Amino acid sequence: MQGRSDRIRGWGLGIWSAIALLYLFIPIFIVVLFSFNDNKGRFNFTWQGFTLDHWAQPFADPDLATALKNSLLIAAITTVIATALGTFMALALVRYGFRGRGAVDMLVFLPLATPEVVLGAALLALFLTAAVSTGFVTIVIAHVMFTVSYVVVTVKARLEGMDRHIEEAAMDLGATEWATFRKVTLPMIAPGVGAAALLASAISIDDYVITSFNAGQTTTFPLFIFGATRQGVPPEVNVLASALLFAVLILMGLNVLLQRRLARRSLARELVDEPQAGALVPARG
Amino acid sequence: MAGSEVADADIRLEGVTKRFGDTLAVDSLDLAIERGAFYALLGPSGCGKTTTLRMVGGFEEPSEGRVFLGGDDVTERPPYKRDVNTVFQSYALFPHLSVERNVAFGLERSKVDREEVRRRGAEALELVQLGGLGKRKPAQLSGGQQQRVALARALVNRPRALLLDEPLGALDLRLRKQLQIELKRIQRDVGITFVHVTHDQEEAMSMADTIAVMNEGHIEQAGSAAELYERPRTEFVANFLGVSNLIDARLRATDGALATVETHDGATLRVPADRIGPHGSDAIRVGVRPEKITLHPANGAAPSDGNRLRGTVVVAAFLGVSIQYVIRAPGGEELTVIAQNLDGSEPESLGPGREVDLTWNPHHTFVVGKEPPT
Amino acid sequence: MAGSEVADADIRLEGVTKRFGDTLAVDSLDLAIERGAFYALLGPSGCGKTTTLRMVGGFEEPSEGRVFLGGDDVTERPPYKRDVNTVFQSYALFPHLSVERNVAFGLERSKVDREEVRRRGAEALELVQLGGLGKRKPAQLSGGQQQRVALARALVNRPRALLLDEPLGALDLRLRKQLQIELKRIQRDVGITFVHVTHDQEEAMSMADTIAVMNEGHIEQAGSAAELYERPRTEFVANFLGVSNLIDARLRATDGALATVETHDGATLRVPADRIGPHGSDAIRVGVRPEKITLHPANGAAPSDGNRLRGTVVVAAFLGVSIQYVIRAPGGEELTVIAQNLDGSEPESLGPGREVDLTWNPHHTFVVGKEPPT
Amino acid sequence: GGVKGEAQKSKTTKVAVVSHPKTTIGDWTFANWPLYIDKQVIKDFNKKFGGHCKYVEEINDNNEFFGKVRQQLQAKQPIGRDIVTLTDYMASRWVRLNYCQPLDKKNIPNISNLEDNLRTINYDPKREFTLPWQSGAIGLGYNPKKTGREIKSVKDLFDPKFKGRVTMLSEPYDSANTVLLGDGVNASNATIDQILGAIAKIDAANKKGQFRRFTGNDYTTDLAKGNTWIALAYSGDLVQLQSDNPELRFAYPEEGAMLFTDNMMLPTKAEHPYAAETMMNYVYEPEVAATIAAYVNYISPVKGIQDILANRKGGAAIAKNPLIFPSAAIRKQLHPYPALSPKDEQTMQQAMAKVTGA
Amino acid sequence: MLRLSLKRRRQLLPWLFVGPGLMWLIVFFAIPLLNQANVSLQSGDAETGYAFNWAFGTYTSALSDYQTQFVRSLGYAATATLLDLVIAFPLAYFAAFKAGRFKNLILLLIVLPFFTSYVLRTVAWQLILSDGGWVTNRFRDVGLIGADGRLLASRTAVIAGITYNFLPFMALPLFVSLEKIDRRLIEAATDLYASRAQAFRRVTLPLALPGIFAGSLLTFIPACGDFINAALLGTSRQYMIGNVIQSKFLTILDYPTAAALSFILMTLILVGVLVYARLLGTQQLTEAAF
Ligand SMILES: Nc1ncnc2c1ncn2[C@@H]1O[C@H](COP(=O)(O)OP(=O)(O)OP(=O)(O)O)[C@@H](O)[C@H]1O
Ligand SMILES: Nc1ncnc2c1ncn2[C@@H]1O[C@H](COP(=O)(O)OP(=O)(O)OP(=O)(O)O)[C@@H](O)[C@H]1O
Ligand SMILES: [Mg+2]
Ligand SMILES: [Mg+2]
Repeated sequence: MQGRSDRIRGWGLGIWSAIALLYLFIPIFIVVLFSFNDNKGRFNFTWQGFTLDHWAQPFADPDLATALKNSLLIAAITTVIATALGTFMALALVRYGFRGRGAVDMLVFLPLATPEVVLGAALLALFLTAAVSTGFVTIVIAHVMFTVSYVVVTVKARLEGMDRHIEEAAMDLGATEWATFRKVTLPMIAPGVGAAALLASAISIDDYVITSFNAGQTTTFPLFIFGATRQGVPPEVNVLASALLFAVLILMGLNVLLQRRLARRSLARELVDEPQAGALVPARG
Repeated sequence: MAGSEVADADIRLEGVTKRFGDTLAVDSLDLAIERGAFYALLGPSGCGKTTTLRMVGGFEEPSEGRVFLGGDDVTERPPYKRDVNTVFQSYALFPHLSVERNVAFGLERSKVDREEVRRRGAEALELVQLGGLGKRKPAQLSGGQQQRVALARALVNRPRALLLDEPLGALDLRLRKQLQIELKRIQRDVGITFVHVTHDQEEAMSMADTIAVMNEGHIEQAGSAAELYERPRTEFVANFLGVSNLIDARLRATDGALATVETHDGATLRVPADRIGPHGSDAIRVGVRPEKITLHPANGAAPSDGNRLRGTVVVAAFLGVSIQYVIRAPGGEELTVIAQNLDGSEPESLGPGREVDLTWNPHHTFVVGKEPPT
Repeated sequence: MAGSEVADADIRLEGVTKRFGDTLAVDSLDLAIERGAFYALLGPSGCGKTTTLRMVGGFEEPSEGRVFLGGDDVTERPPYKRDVNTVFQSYALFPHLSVERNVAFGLERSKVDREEVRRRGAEALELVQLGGLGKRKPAQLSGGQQQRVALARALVNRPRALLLDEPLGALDLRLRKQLQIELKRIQRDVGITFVHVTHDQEEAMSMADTIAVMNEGHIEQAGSAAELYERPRTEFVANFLGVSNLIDARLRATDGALATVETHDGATLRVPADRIGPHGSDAIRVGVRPEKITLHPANGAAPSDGNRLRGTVVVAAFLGVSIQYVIRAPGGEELTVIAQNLDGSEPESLGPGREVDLTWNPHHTFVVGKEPPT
Repeated sequence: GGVKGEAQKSKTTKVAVVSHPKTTIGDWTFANWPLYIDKQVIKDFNKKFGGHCKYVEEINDNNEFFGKVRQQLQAKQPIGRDIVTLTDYMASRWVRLNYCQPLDKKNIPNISNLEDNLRTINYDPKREFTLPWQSGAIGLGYNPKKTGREIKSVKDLFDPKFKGRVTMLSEPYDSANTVLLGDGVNASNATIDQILGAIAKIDAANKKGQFRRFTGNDYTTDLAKGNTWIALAYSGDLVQLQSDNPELRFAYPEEGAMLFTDNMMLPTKAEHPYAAETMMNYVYEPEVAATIAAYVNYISPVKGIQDILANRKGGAAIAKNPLIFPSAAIRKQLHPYPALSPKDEQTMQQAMAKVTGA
Repeated sequence: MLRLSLKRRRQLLPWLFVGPGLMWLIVFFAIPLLNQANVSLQSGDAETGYAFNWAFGTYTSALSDYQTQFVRSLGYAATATLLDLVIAFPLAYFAAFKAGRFKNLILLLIVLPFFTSYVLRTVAWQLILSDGGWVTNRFRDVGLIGADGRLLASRTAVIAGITYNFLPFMALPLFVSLEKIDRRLIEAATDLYASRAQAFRRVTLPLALPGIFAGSLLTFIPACGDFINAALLGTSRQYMIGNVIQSKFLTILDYPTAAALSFILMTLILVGVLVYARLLGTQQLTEAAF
């Protein structure tokens, strides 16, 4: 039953959504656009003309290359550690009713409810007190600390939707606890773990605040950009940021295609994983 | 209580109790199941059936008591060290593995060689008539097919016993009936002990050799379907297994094989004397199954050598295969009578409002102790 | 097809068709439901029952055809402008509102004054026997209680008709039976038209005044339970409603009230001649319900004035209230026979493997057209 | 071990007997500000002297960097950097707190190329601990198209016509002292009270909305985009900005300008003093210094590079640029920071923080 | 491990699983916070260091000196949260109920901006909002700002930046909670004579509350502590408490004040969250949020 007023309302909603999405994308257009700017000096904020030069040599500035490499490496290490720690925590929190679970839950929740300046400052204060020199390692420590909660939350959601009889069935069929985890639990929560890993790496790659406190001599991509804002952000930054964006876009597109194929092949709708919307909560600065 | 006299018990529970916090889920239960039996645990929701089964499977540890499998005390063993397998109500198939790999899972764990895994897996799928579907993922199967995969996955390990927790509970009526027959066939073919948990009495009766009726964590009565149906020993069993017409009564006299009881509204009925046995003489209720009763128009020709009660028809409902009457007795009870639908419609003389006589053979009368109303 | 002859139809569908893309969910369906009737739409999954109901409720717009409520064409009206209410299969209770507020929802929308909302809400809850639970949230109720809240929430508005979409589908057997009785009682008490969608034939038979059997978007046959059960007109109805024994046959002769047919394996059976009617003379199947058949040990004393077939017992299963036999006929069909459990066990003479005679009254024979196997 | 011991002793006796004997260069670390060197210099150095120089652009702010390493310095631990480059007032603090060690001048013969006016400085009169890296003037960057006139005076920063179009530096050493110069006070000898007065003046103007923002060196974007018309600015930045925005200009205020110098220092316990001193010596070679100056566009402390640049391909413009090579007259008008006591410095910082809101 | 009884093993296993992650959180989250508590009570100066001496005065002076920034932070964060709610709700509603097969595409588009750097996006806003830019000129044309008014370096820019940067944090939880709503509930409401608007107000909105709550938290909390937007899009007159903490900590090296400010901020946020939860009637804090 669609009345006329309903249709008008539907249109209004659609237009509002389109505007909201546009709002989200305006800066992205700018970022991408200025990766093609043929700027003359060190600054890149006046449109001077089109060039592909920067795309040809995205790593012209070795420091930018180092910064990006650091970011990727830190993200990779962070993701592995945080995903491992977080997955096991989620497992215990969902699967076992143990004493102190409430407290652990709270400790997982608190970092999410604490502004990053506070996290970063507190951690740095600790490093200063303990006379630990900050750098690559401390960045990883910090990143793991505040991504692990996101991992726990994401994996927990997945686990809670999983029938625990399936794990019992595995044990019943002769699988030890470890074999059960490896052969059954892990493959089943894999989409959740994957989403959590994606989330952790996205947050890690994009983090400025906490990193700025704990970076020491190490420069990451966001730190480089922030530093560069004082001197003029080189167009290579735009190139790399745009490239990252396109890579993600392509990966997601492939994923969607793959899922379509799977969906078409399977008779049942269940195979198409529900969009892990909760898991896509983006990174914060 | 329940058949603990069985000598070569394959599965034995001794004084098993399970508490969850304050809840007493299973209450010092004894149980023995013969090798090769089809054993049904029947009881209402929450009576502890699943908990009992899970203790046999090793998923819960008894708070007290011991569990034996084939004579060995397995109380402390984890599930993967017990040679029983469970078919879960939700099937618990591994969604990421193909049907084949699901079925092979147990064998792979016990290091059976690759070729044999393949062979036995195929055999098991054949057994449950899923020969061609090995490559599919569980999500691509219908409920009934999933159920059969779960069965094959358990059977392929040739366990000492198969534990089935309401394996048909999630299926619709039609499919349920079909799989009941199939399950029974498979059990006969493979000869493995089946312990089947259900709250559907018809299912238990049509499948099991022995039925144990559970209530509030203990077993009320165990025996064959006919035994339980024809001679329930407690009010709970009488009501849980089929429909019973129960009337308060007290013992008047015993002569020979038959005893005479007087109902609370003064009618006299006769019951086999040996069925009075364990109950006192005062607080008893006599019962009769609805299909054992024959209805006659009041004051018409009714056989004189049986129990007889007078009543008024309240409802006559057409159920297809049978017609169900509800009769109000003078004492206020509503008695149910079921007559086979032999003629396509109920006779006018037995329509609502009519006075009728109910008669039945005294041998079909049973006796249960009176229980305080819950 | 279905009862379009009803004059003062309360709900009327005329040539209603509904397509979803390529799927033809409902196929030019005509339907008329009398005021105050308990009308059941019965059919297998996917036959279009829900879609039909949703078009009456206003949640879907027909692709073609018109919907009338009490004579008014409501085809274009949104749900909130139709005075029918729906009880959804999943109950669709508002989880954030208390039971009371759920029930009051409809009245509040139609600006009934506060005091009356309270009074009528309380009344409705009383009616479904949930007097004390008004303050609870839906999540704190059992499935059966939720179902009753959904009912109260719809009833309280005193709609022209109540549309119930498998309202008992999610409940277990015991609760389902109990609520069937309750629903029937409530319908009698309030006198509102009920349109009840179900795929459970027993449920339809025990509750409805009129049953419409749907298949693939159209109505196969509509009528009272007894009519449909005793004289199904299509093979689909014969099989969907209860168990039928069907045998291929061809017409031989008609003399008077009875016609003679010859089964494909040569036996001769008689059927009421008027039932041959619409079907051709060749491709027919004759049928008989399992409870209409009486079993006799082979060559024993069997009445001679009826239909008779010979067969071998394959299975004899104790079902409590009855005993079910499966008999293999010479032509290869497996015929089902149900005998009331009058004696507590099946007679030895009818055990598996025995030869038996099956007899029944020719008047219980029905005829359906032969359908190509699906 | 011996080396460090001597360094320690030299401190206590206040006699600069330092010896950092020649060693291999090895892997060592140079901490500097971003975009403050032509990286080719590092490559050439590595090629010429061997070893590997880890060049980190980690100093974005003197205080921030100090906060990062203070704990270790206090505990007399090595901080993992062999050269750090810090601005005068911070360099002064390091000298005062013994956080850096004397340089072995024998390893830095090129020190003779140091411009005369930088040979002595109040906190390190004999340049025992510090060696200038680059200097810069704090002056007026502006867009004449917007202002409509030439900007010459510090007072122009306070011209109500430019309300909301002016950015002010948030570092009080830079901003308060420039304001003092504008008021005719010799900022190099300013007292804390005078400075607080200048801060009060800034505060008053800020409250009226005169200043668009307080900035570090991030005023450039606004100036280039035309968001602001006048900025209190660093000379080197303007040279850079002009390449994209040729209309921008830099003026040394007629009342005089503050001169800051960033100084190379050898942190105490630095593990590669010889490498560090070799580098210091290297960048004092006029050819090398010319390369650096051409890249960073600040005022080089090394003598004789103007001619080198004038003869280099593409260097002529640079050699003529008064922002990089101020005339002698202008040089006279450039004032170093005042020497403040730690307490006064904190008072000043806190007063300014109140104004800037952070 | 094998010889442990079933029961013992079941007690031990969870701690084995939780252990490493828990240790990480304790050592690098809980202990630093405790350490901050200690630092906040120290006094001294940047050059010579700080020592613990129960300096509660730091708290009072921090509160009185930076009251403006606290109020501003909460105000900006609350405004941005509200704006995000207004912008994101229709978007999430559209994605959940109307988008059909474009649902996943819209979700993707909501998330995508987050794969370019946060700082870079904010820098892009600097360009977009610059004084001579198209946007500013249009605002001038329409008369929303005066002839020599500006967008950049103003409160508007900072709030817009925060709103922009945290929009997906609002949109995604909203989407999740809206999508969870059983459509039959809305049908049931219309069946019970509720018009579309009434069905929305009485059924959809209340059922989306957990999403509104979660989205608000995910937006409000980081927004409160944010300093990048104020630093890049604002002036010192828009500085938020995050800027103060950052500069106290990194530039002025006044650790005790920074620590005290951190704690005051956390307290304010916690109180705010509790009050908000109360207002929305959400019982399970952590559960509702995630
Ligand atoms: N893990 C548990 N924690 C607390 N109580 C439990 C747990 N498992 C079962 N119970 C309680 O123990 C009792 C028996 O439960 P059980 O699952 O064995 O019943 P059941 O007979 O299988 O019922 P159903 O037919 O509903 O499955 C119930 O009261 C149940 O609430
Ligand atoms: N919204 C829809 N879009 C596409 N196809 C639909 C839609 N709703 C129903 N159908 C199709 O229409 C046909 C009839 O569906 P309907 O839901 O009416 O069946 P039903 O008789 O209620 O079945 P069930 O007993 O399973 O509820 C089915 O083939 C179904 O797949
Ligand atoms: Mg159970
Ligand atoms: Mg349906």
